Amino acid sequence: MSNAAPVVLDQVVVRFAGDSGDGIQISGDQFTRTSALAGNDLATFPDYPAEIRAPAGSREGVSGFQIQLASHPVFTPGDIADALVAFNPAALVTNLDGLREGGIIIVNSDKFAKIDLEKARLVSNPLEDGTCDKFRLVQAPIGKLTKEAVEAFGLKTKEIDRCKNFFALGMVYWLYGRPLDPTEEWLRKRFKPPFLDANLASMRAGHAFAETAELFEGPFMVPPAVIAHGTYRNVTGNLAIALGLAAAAVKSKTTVFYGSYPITPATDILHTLAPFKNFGVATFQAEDEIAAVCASIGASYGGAIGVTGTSGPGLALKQEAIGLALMAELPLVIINVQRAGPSTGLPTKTEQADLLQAMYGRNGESPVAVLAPATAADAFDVTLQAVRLSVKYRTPVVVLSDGYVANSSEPWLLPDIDALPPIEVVHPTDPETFKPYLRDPETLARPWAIPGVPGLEHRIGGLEKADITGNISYDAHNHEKMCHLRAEKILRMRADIPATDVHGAASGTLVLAWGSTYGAIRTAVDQCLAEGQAVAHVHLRHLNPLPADLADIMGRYAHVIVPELNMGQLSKILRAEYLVDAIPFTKIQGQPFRVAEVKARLDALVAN
Amino acid sequence: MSNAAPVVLDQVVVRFAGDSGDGIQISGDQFTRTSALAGNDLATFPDYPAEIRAPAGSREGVSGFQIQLASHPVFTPGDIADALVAFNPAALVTNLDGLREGGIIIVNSDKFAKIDLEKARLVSNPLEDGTCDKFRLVQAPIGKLTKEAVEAFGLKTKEIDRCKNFFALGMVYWLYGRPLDPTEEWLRKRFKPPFLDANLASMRAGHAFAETAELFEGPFMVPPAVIAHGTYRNVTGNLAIALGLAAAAVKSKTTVFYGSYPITPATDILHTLAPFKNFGVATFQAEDEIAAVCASIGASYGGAIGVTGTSGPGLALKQEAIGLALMAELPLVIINVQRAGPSTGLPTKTEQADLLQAMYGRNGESPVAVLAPATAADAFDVTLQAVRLSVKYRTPVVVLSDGYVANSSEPWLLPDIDALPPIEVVHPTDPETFKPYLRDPETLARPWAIPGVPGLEHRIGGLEKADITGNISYDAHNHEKMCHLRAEKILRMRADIPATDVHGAASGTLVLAWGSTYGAIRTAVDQCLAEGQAVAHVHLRHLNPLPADLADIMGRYAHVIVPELNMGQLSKILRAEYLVDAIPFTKIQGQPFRVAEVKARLDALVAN
Amino acid sequence: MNTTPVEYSKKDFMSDQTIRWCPGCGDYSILSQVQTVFAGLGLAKEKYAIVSGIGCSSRFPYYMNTYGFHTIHGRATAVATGLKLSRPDLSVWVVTGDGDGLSIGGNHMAHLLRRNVDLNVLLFNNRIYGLTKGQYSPTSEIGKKTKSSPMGSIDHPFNPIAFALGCGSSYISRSVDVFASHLRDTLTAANTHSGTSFVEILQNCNIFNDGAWDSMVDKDHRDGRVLYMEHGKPLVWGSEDDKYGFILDGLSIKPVKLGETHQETDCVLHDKHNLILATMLANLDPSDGAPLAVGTFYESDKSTYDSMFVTQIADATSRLGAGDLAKLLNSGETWTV
Amino acid sequence: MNTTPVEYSKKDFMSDQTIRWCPGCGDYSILSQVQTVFAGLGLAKEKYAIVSGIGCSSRFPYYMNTYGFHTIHGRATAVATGLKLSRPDLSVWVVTGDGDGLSIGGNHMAHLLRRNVDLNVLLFNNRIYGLTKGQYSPTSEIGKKTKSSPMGSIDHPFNPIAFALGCGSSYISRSVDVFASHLRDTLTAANTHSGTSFVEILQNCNIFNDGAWDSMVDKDHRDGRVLYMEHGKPLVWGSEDDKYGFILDGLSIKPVKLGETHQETDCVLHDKHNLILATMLANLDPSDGAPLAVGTFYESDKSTYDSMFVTQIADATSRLGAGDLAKLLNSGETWTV
Ligand SMILES: Cc1ncc(C[n+]2csc(CCOP(=O)(O)OP(=O)(O)O)c2C)c(N)n1
Ligand SMILES: Cc1ncc(C[n+]2csc(CCOP(=O)(O)OP(=O)(O)O)c2C)c(N)n1
Ligand code: SF4
Ligand code: SF4
Ligand SMILES: [Mg+2]
Ligand SMILES: [Mg+2]
Repeated sequence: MSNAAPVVLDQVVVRFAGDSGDGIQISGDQFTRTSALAGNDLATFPDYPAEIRAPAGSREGVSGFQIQLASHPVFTPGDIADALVAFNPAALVTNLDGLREGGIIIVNSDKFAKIDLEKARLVSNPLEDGTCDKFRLVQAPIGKLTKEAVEAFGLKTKEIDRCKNFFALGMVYWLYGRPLDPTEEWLRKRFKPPFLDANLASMRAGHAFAETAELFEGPFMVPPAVIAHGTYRNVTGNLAIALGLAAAAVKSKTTVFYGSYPITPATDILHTLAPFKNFGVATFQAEDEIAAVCASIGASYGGAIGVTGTSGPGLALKQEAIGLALMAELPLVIINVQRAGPSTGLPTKTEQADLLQAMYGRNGESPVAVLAPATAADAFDVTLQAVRLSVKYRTPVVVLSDGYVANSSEPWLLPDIDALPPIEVVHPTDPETFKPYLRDPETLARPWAIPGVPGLEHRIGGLEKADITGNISYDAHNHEKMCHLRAEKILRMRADIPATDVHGAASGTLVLAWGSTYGAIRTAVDQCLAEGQAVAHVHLRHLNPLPADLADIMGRYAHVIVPELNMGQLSKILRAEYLVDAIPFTKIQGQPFRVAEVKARLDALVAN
Repeated sequence: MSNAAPVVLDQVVVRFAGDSGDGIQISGDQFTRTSALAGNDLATFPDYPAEIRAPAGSREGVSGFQIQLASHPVFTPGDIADALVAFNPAALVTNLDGLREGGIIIVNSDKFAKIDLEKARLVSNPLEDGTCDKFRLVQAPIGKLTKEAVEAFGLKTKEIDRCKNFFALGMVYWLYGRPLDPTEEWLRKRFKPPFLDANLASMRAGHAFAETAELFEGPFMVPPAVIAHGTYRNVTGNLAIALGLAAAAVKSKTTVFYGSYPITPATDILHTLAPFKNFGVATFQAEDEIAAVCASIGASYGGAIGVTGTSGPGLALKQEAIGLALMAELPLVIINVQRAGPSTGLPTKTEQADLLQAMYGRNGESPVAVLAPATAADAFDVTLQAVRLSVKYRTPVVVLSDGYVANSSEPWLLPDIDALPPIEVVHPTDPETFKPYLRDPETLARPWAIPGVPGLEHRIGGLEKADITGNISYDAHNHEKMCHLRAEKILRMRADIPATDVHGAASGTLVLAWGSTYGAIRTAVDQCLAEGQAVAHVHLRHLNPLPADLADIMGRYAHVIVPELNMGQLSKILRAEYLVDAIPFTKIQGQPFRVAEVKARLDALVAN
Repeated sequence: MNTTPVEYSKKDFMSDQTIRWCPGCGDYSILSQVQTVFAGLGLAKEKYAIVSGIGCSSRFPYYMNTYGFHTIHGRATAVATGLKLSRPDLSVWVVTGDGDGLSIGGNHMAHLLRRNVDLNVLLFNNRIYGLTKGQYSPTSEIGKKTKSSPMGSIDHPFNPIAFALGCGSSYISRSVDVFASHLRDTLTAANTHSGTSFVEILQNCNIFNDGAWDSMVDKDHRDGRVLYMEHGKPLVWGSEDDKYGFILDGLSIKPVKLGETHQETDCVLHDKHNLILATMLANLDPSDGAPLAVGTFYESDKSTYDSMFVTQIADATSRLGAGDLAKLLNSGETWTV
Repeated sequence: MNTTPVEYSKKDFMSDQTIRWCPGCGDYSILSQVQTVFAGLGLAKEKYAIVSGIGCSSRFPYYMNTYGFHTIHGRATAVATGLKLSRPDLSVWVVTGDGDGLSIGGNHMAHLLRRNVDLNVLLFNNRIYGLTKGQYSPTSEIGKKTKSSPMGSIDHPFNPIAFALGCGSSYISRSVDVFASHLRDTLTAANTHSGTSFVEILQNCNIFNDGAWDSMVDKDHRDGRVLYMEHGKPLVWGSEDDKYGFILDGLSIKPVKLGETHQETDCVLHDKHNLILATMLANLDPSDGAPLAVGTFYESDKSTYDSMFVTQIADATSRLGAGDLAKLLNSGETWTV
């Protein structure tokens, strides 16, 4: 069978699972890269355990990596896997739920001794007790075979153990007809002998084992997808945001000052930015979230672009200070990587439940702009756009990423840097014409006057300002005017929002969503469209202000359904704003939507 | 003219204004009390300067006190005054706007020398330059006359000066046909000779001066109103809240722990509560708002009723911790005395712009109950109700007072204490049946288990809890279930909300409002009703959950209009919840509605 | 209410929750010592309440079979303050980390220390943010390379002992995760102090900051590097044949080798009531060769906040009687219609 | 960009805003001294930025004709940190109160002091919350009766100088609102220090805490009660005929009357570089008869956060060159379709 022509598949979902120490993420990354080089479109999701280091072999310690590769555009890492590589019993049993009936399981059969089962709190062996009956189980003594393969290189037991993942990867490469070269090349860059040789040998042995052992009905083949020409790389959302901020610094010729206090799942943005010092990015690890946002406000006051990053509980702490930036009318970008709440909640899980907090979580009437990236790659553009708006309108802008966007990755078509428009930063210098709160007639922005300029000395602060002069004012009508001006400034940003892209049917049901649910929704809508259903998808990047054309668009559809990973936050806003019967479709499980869930809901709606 | 029968009036609005040192508030209080004893219904509003001690005689230093008294129920201190007592030029010119054409002005004409005018930034004398032409100006050399009246008692100049306000009060008492006895009695309790004699003499001299000088067309007379029998006292909203908390401690037989950090306009609640130690009220002045709310949560965890009080910016700081109380499902009452924002805003001015912050200002799906007092006296009941709900449902409850409710005062019919139902506090003690998150089937509240009980040792916290056991749970479906349970718990409170009181017509226009706007709206609606317009008024005490019968009620009216001192926050909630075209009618000037404003808006709506 | 017996074994304080710390983490040893100490204090189990913030260290309450509250980041000290004020009968323990207690929670810590609420604070100092996977903390040494400080941290660290002294703390001691018996003694002593007992516990995070304290506390160095402070005893350290001590030298203490020119009897006697000596000992810099001082730095007799809190309530009640609500509502100016 | 002349008079630093402090408030005198000092520092006016929090004291920036930012309560230190890091060319001054800087803002203050960002902090200590009308503050004496503490405050106060020492502050001094020339000298000296200069200014709130410092600083007491610390000079105070000094006594300094048994030459010389001496002086308790020490308690040479911040950026840039965005985006694994 092994020499048979490969079975051609449209798409495949593979999941790697094992202990954190099993090299799961590396296997996943390599498989991703090799598939990308083979021309597939793909999307991936790494799934880290909640604990730093749960005991080896325990259910809590299982780390996962899922990838969907396809010969057509894909938007999610897949609802359900076609193949599962499980390095130990815990990895097996905690992942069977996510494997389709008839799917392939590759297990390291060396790891199913009594002690291994106990670590996974199992009383019987899942390889023998019928647990795997509905799947195609491939038992490979990966431990033993790896050891034999690398014997020659004189490694210690622990070191040998670390080659196991390449053995498994070799098997998977054979199964999906992938070349070994990209990973070999990568290994050569990363490892020196004897580790290089051992890893190479291990991977090749795995490949050979799969081929010769005739365990599979494969190989399978996923032909390349037709995707836009250009250079790609994989990015996670957190990485894309960091790159977006670096780009903002370069494009504005202005320092981006990133003040932050570590918090899952936002911390990696700080980690990524910290080495970008030569790009005009300065990072400041503050003592808490309040200091972080305040330092960023101070930096903006000085003429840098103040950015602060956090997750939900941290956003709550920053809100008072965001109000100050709003009143002082200074640029400030707040990156909020949402996680499941309330309170500490499920800090490693994803959710979209900070939308209303971002909109309304401050005292007084305090409007801010709100944007959300749809995918990891999209986070780059959204970040740049957020900086652009904040600088142009001199007001806080919130970016609502989430745990899913933050950690999932997808191929990103690298932008043409020269084509990215510059971000214009202007500081007034003329004492004759300067008034601290004299507004630009188009944007309503006040001048971004910074200390150090002779003759422009002035005072700002959080007390209500008199229009134009910026002096403290207790005047009743001035206050009303200023409240409306601050609100109007946000509305004016509509001029910066392109026409809304409507995907699908011109009437029928409109699926209106935002943020990280993009992939699952787009896939489900495409499936509906393929079935001839009258469904369309609008995915909002701008949550505040909402696009000017949205009312019109909604008006064309009989139903508007709003899928969200919360209890109906965007639908609340839409209902209030447009009096449209936007139907909430919510999920609040710390998990992204599955395509099938969305599809089923749309089917039900159409059936009604 | 002075011996003519008094002119009978339905209502009268009097305003006292002067420097903080002029005894304005004392004059106002005395006039209020005397009028109350005379059987009038009334409402008052003291108006403090924003600065602690602005320079004497300056516009910024003007302190005011307005009272409306009537022979019918009144709900506001009046839009516009019938009489103004102005102790200096600044007090005169800053208050003319609020005096009706033809209204009476009593000024201390001794205080209009050049230097006095300068302090008020005046270039000409308003007594002479036509400023007062449209009014009935009574110039009384109050300084000189007071001096003469008290000469006998050997006071120092400064001490004599402090008797001036009683001279003016005496004049006003004559003008409105009020007896002097109540204030004489009060003076006797408060002062010793020679100050007692001086004040008495001064007041009597003022009274005699008004009578004999024939300066007025008065006296006027406001007959008693028909009001409910019982004992009354004046309360401000802040005082009523403090008394409500004392009552809650007594009625629950449980310590009320009030953790707070001073902030205008909430601080007086702390001041009032601090001496209530023998009532079971413990106060803790924390280092900041976060510590205040956290200490209150700690106190609730220990079995006290944790309460924390603040104003808008402080609420923002407390939100993360409120999420913890919500997750730990402990009682917590948050008193938020709203002030004009955003940021520091106009800290001494009133506004209703924290409704959405209270509803949505936390990370994740974090529903809390929200209540608002309509008037100063109502704040007592609302506070008790908030404690009751929080204890019964074990969840945070926010009370949204505001600067207007906090500082305005009105007669309060003292409740029959024995008739107030007890607040039931139950702590489980049986280890056999105890499960930390096993819910009461009716309220969905978990048991309020407190440390110190043998066998009930357990752990709680901000991470998502497993249903029933309360152990940490990362389970997807458990999280969804818990989010819905927490939301449902709030909805169940509908059982504790009485049927909504609809005042006015059964169809036509419904005026739907909340909080401190009650008085102006009720008065305007009553005026409309008197004119035969089909208007009704519903004033919401419960903002979350909304009353169960509200949808029905709104359905009966052609229009729903929502007047608010913000940019349309309740109307947003109503529109989203009920898809009703609730029309926002907003004012954001740091000032309460005037009756006439509301009336004019209603007239316009009906005319359309 | 029944009270449970007060004879316990360590096991009575072990909860049924699976421990989620990394294998090898110093937190295990601390947990074990706390369990042992609690078992021996003679207090009914239900009287203990452990309050923590967020961090690896702050998971502590889950593993103790007592009442426990895992609150939010940095606020355990504030929550514990409210708990103790409402329930002075409880033995309240705060468990916090160098991040939780000194970074985001530094202010509540400072105010707790000055107020002197009668509770015990255990600050697990691993000089790193463990739970968020390894950023430098306010106790990390300058120059520390972490993911958030790739060129080395530029934050001068806090000295937790000096910080506590500056806040007016009434009890300050230090021990080490792996000094099992010393740690138990330290905890027991801290518990007897009335007022806030601030205990810094040097702890190893073997994943993100492995060996942070090794050069002082591991088996190879311990004998030569650790100064065990004991009240009334000379400040000496080292092994029998390589022994050192501190002698007074003007306004400072000077390390000398004992044996030839100097004897133990020349050395400064530790006086835990002396703020100045405590300051000197707090400012010893082990990274500069000085010994690492463990034990009680400082203890003073300072009235506790909670006792004054309770006293004021009692005084008011005895002076005014239990509050009469009707009278209160009727106070001020009333009138009857 | 033009730079304006650097020859100023005090008037150049007076803004056009009407001052809103109570007549008689100690803030007026401080304002006046700061204006005078700024005029004399030789720095262009536009280079000053004053950042404050919320409180009476925090209204300060409005009255100074410089750049000013009246931020939110307790956060001026954090805002100023960001400002200084983005604009090391500015002379950044923080004005704060005992509530703003030590109550809600205590943590940012502590972290600022340990980080040692090069800016000047003026803490107006009136031992009361002025703006909110008179509650006890973290520096109020225990037993203080205010509206929120009718039976007397039970909060042990912070000692701001000791607090700053505990935080590792590199510069700590104290002056008094009404000591016009001493205050000017103090401000000038603080300004020359590189790093965070922490200046406590005793200030009278004549409305809510009148005379809080009078028993030490008013004209009647000043001569006998104030110890003017000067580096290298003996620690003595009092008038010519009633003079006292500190002598060393073991681990403490002891006050002695000068003249008969003791002479000025026996007295300890002030050494602002000595942390231990600073601790002793910080812990003098004037309410217990000790003199009130003013001047510089402590100064140390500690690298500043902002200079290291800038250096790391410069080093990275010189090592790696100005960042090439295209290269950065193309880094990692790329592939071309
Ligand atoms: C408001 C908030 N900010 C940030 C975090 C993220 N966070 C959790 S623990 C931690 C630091 C923990 O460090 P430490 O207190 O030293 O504990 P360790 O893990 O080292 O024991 C941080 C930053 C959070 N949970 N909440
Ligand atoms: C978040 C927040 N909490 C509370 C307040 C109220 N508040 C304003 S100033 C102040 C204290 C001021 O005391 P201090 O800093 O000593 O200044 P002073 O007025 O005495 O100069 C307080 C509590 C506020 N403005 N913001
Ligand atoms: S990360 Fe460090 S501190 Fe946290 S559990 Fe692991 S070893 Fe312990
Ligand atoms: S209240 Fe006190 S501190 Fe504030 S301005 Fe008045 S006197 Fe000065
Ligand atoms: Mg730590
Ligand atoms: Mg103060």
